[in-house]
Amino acid sequence: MKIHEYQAKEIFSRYSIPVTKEIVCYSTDEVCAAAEKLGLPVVVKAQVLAGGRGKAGGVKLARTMDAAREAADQILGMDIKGYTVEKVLVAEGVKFNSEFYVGLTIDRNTKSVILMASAEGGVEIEEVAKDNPEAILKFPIDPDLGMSPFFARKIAFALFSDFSLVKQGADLFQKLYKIFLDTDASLVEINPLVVTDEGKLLALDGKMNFDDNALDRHPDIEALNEPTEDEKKELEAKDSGLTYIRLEGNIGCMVNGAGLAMASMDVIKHYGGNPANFLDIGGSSSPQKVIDAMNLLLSDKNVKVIMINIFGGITRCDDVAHGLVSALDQMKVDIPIVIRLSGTNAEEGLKIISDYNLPTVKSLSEAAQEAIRLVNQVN
Amino acid sequence: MKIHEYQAKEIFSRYSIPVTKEIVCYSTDEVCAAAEKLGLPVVVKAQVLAGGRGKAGGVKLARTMDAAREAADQILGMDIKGYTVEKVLVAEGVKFNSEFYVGLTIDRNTKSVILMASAEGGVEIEEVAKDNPEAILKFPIDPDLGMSPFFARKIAFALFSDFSLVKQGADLFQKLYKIFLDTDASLVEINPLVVTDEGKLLALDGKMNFDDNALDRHPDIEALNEPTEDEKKELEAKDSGLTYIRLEGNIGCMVNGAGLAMASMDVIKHYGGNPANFLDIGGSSSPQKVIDAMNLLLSDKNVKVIMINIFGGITRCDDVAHGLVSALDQMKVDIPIVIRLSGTNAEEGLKIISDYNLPTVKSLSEAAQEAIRLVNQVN
Amino acid sequence: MSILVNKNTKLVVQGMTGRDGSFHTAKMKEYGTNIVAGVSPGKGGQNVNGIPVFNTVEDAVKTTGANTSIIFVPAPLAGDAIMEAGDAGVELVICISEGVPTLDMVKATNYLKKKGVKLIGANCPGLITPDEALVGILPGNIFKKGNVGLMSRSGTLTYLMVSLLTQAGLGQSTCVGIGGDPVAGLYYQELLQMFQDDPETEAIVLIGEIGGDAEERAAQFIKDHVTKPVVAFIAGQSAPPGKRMGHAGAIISSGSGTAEEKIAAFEAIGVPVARLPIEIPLLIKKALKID
Amino acid sequence: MSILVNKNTKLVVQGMTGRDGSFHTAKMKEYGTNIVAGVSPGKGGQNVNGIPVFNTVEDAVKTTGANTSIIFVPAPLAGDAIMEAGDAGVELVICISEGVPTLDMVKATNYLKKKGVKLIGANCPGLITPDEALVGILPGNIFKKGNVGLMSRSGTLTYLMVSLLTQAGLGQSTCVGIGGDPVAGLYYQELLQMFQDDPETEAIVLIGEIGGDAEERAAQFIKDHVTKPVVAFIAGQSAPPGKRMGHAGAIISSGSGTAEEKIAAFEAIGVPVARLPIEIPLLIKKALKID
Repeated sequence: MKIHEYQAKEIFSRYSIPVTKEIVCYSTDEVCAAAEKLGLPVVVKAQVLAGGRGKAGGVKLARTMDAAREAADQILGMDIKGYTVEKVLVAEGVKFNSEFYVGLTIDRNTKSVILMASAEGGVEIEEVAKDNPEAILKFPIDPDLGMSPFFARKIAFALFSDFSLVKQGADLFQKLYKIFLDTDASLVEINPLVVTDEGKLLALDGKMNFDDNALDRHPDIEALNEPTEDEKKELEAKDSGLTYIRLEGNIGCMVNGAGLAMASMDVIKHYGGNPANFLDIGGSSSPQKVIDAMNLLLSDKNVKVIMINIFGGITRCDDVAHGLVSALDQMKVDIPIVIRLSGTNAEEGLKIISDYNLPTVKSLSEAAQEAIRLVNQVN
Repeated sequence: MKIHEYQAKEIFSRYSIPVTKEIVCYSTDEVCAAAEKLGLPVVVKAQVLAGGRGKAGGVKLARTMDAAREAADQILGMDIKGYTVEKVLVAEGVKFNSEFYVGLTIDRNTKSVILMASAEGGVEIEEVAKDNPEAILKFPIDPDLGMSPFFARKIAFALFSDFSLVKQGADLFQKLYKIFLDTDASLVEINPLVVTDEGKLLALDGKMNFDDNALDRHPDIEALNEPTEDEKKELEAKDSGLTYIRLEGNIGCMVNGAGLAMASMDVIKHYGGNPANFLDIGGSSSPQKVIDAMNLLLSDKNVKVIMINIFGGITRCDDVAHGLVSALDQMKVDIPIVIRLSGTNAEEGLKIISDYNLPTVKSLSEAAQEAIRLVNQVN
Repeated sequence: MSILVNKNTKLVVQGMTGRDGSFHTAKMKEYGTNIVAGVSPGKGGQNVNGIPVFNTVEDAVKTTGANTSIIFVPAPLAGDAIMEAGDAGVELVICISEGVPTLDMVKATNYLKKKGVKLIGANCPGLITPDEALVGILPGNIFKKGNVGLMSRSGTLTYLMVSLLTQAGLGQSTCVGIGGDPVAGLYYQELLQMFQDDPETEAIVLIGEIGGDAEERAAQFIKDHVTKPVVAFIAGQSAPPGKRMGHAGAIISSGSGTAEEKIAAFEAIGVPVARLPIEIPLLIKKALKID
Repeated sequence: MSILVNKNTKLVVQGMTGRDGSFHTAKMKEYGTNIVAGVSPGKGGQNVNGIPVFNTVEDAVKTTGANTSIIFVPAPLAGDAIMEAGDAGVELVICISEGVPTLDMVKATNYLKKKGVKLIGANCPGLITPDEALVGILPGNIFKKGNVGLMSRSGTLTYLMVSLLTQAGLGQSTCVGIGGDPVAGLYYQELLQMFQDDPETEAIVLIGEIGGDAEERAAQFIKDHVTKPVVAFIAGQSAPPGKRMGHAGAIISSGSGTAEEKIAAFEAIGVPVARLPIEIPLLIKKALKID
């Protein structure tokens, strides 16, 4: 789960991490009032749950009230990677003389939280990682030791030369790690972390992502969630035990298991088709789940064919077949369906399907090819 | 540092540990009002920072208002191991069917916090430890793991047979460990922990001691301190860098180092004398410290002779001698002083002392024997 | 021979009396796995389908000598259950539970490492040594004893691969589902080393996914330490960036973790990568010079 | 030979620029201890009395190869300083700081144990191998090279004992002040084993105190593992119960930790216990059959 910059910085503030003075605004008038209150110059920043706001023109420095008004007009309502900008953050303009990157995330390899820091702040860290990997210092954190003072100091000495900054940095790293643990974060990032003209560290930007699996123990964090329409659909699907991600293609997929679902999409692509979604119906096979899944697929107007690929393991194919037949009895489906059942009780399942006068295919490759053929017929 | 039962139970309550309903009272009238409010029967318990209240008659069950009044009259003002009872705790009388002991403390051998539990609650745990050591279960707590749910459950299964009690117990142990860590405790104890007739665990008594070295980070705990007159003296001494404990004898001791101070007392005892105190003046040797130490010794009317035993290590004997001479210049000392200086710069120190016309002795044994001789002269 | 589980496996099932636990315990028992104990706090002393139930894993291990534990408890309790197994002295823990908070896994994997206990999962289908022991939720009937070792980050895709292998007459030594979570137990490297050291395993199938750099690291490890033939498949070749495909790991972050990169890493060291699942048995046969 | 510190000791001083640190650094250097580095955050790059100062222990160890660290930082920071030394890769840490919170020591001792690093203290005077290395705040001039190993929970009492030994012509192999805190590093058992294994040590003096059961455990250990003669002294024979005599450990709880019990434990296994400090050299001479 992601939250907005201003929300991340509110959390930072609660842990006494210095952030810019700033006000969230929903209209141009509010932006002007905020600029008045904070004093010029101000920075107007789109608050959307997508990266690359700067490049998309979603961040503007305003040195005059007119510029602030203009920035607000331009940014509010703008579309950034499919997200409409509904609010902006108006932040005091700060003079600074250097920019750093600090981020905490999970490191799969050391199986621990890792702190990444770089003197090349202000740019996207992925770009630094690609172009100049040595510029990123990485410190895996021993889970037993935590971010102890000496360890935080060690990192700070690696990043800063001025001792006052070392002390501020060590303090900051300890707080960031505490935030990470306290909130079950998956990412806590300050980019850029700047050194102001007064020699103080200040978080100019802030980013936090959270571990979805741990949200249940953080209702306060969960309450910050602002899903888009697509994400709402995904969340609804999740409530029904389905994992659904909408894509751009026209072949609706229903598969059990995430890996098999991805592989099914791959096979469709391989034969020149375009999957309309990722849909993992998981291990159970109740009729209701199949109905929910079918509804999801049919609610996407781009879907011209449905391809069902089930590998019965613990899931029995006859159960899925029963579910599918019940589903079809209860709903109107006016597009073709390609069905492939394999694994546990596949024969029984296939018989149920063919008794219902639906065609079946024998392999995943065949299913994909047939689905593509049917889509091409429709078009 | 110790706190009263009612204070420990207030802390327990903050962590949602069930304790008896109770009211602290400073007078008989308050006790009666409390009994009225809580409903009879009630238990009236002396609140003093000493163990063995029960044996001393400081805990009484009252089934009637008259009995409550009588108990209050008897207990308030009573002396328990040198502590005057100034307040009592009036607690609801609870029906219970079994008593347990639970305590957390530091274990020197495993270098960890250890949980001790016993089904033989309600009696002094030291007695159980002596008479029936197997009856005490001991669980050292891995500092990295902490009191994890499975570990707490393991302990609870060892102590309780009813699963409802296991669950309550596991929850309780986790909370007690959290209290221990959060407050830098040195002891957290519930004795007895009872199972009420309703099958609920309830802390009937509570005890907490704290790590003096960690009090600086717990001003809220430090604020609960209620030193006795003797302890105030000890605390004042500590503020001057001295460790002072008053005893019953008549030979005042001034020594540098705790071990040497104990050994000095031992030697006095060995030769038939009685030390009036333990006094460790530590490593420094400023005149002010020696003056403070002399003042402390002289403020005890029992002291008839002062024995000074200094082993100069890092401390230089000439520094101590200078300090002593300055001290004697500034204050009136009308009892004999026996001085033994040894170690670094002993010769120089002894010269300063003898120039001041004070006698010195060569060994600790000689010092002790001389002090005893002088005491006997006085008596 | 085989790796991790075999006829000597003595299994304790944590959460055996729950819905999933009881269902899969029956399946594993039916397959022939030697299940010696179940654990369910508060139900100690009971006997479920001939299997004694204990209150704690420690009791189960002390009484039955269990050396392996499989975990079916709800996700919020799974991290603690893993540590309980590690504390009780089993040698191998398999955690099936899905949705375990990542920081719980950081704590649990660190604890097990200190105890010298191996972990597979969480959020994995478990593992199987055909005809010896099924420890997980894999469908036993698709497996066949043989000499192909298999490791995978996904479940049903594994089943598909195994069926293809079995249909092609290629049996398996051990098949391990390592799970798709950000922090998990044994990973490609450790398993590659075990298969390399296992005399029965003659070829290895590695099924990877988009996201992270585990496959790239595996490729480096193969280059340095594995002499047996390895073939690979990467799921998510068609996945768009920035979308999580079910597994927490299956997400492409900008410019890394793509299928292309992973495929390139394997091919650079001579590990053939199947573009379609159906190609896997062909690549194995080619590697083993069969037909 | 000797134990723990010797001519090969390369010492780093944590908190070298503080009041105590600078004073004792001068004393140790004067004695001949090989001090290779000091650590004082923010003062890295300076040079104090010919000793280079570093910002972190890690820098100091990497640059100078220091293998032993002594700590003089304020008590609230000492636990962390111990872990910093352990993390940096020294083999032995001596913590002089007094008043370290017990839970900090629980964390620090646990961390050093995992790292395989030895710790002495906190709240101890340090140790000395006469004529080779003084690592602590002991007065170097009272020691004399020889073959008596000594360990003690107290400071100045140790000096008294050492003077008595030296006056009696009995030199010392190594003298260790283990400190009086509830949770400390190396304790009697570990040191007894080291002295037992040290060819230079021919007899051992153990100076104990009231409180706890460390002496009783030491007696058991001597019975089981030590063949060299041991003599003991217990301070606090006259101390009343329930009063803490300076050291956190020096408190008699009801019915245990008394001097009588400790003396009895030693005498039961044939370890003679001096009633007066002056008797210690006599007991050693008797044990070594000198005069």
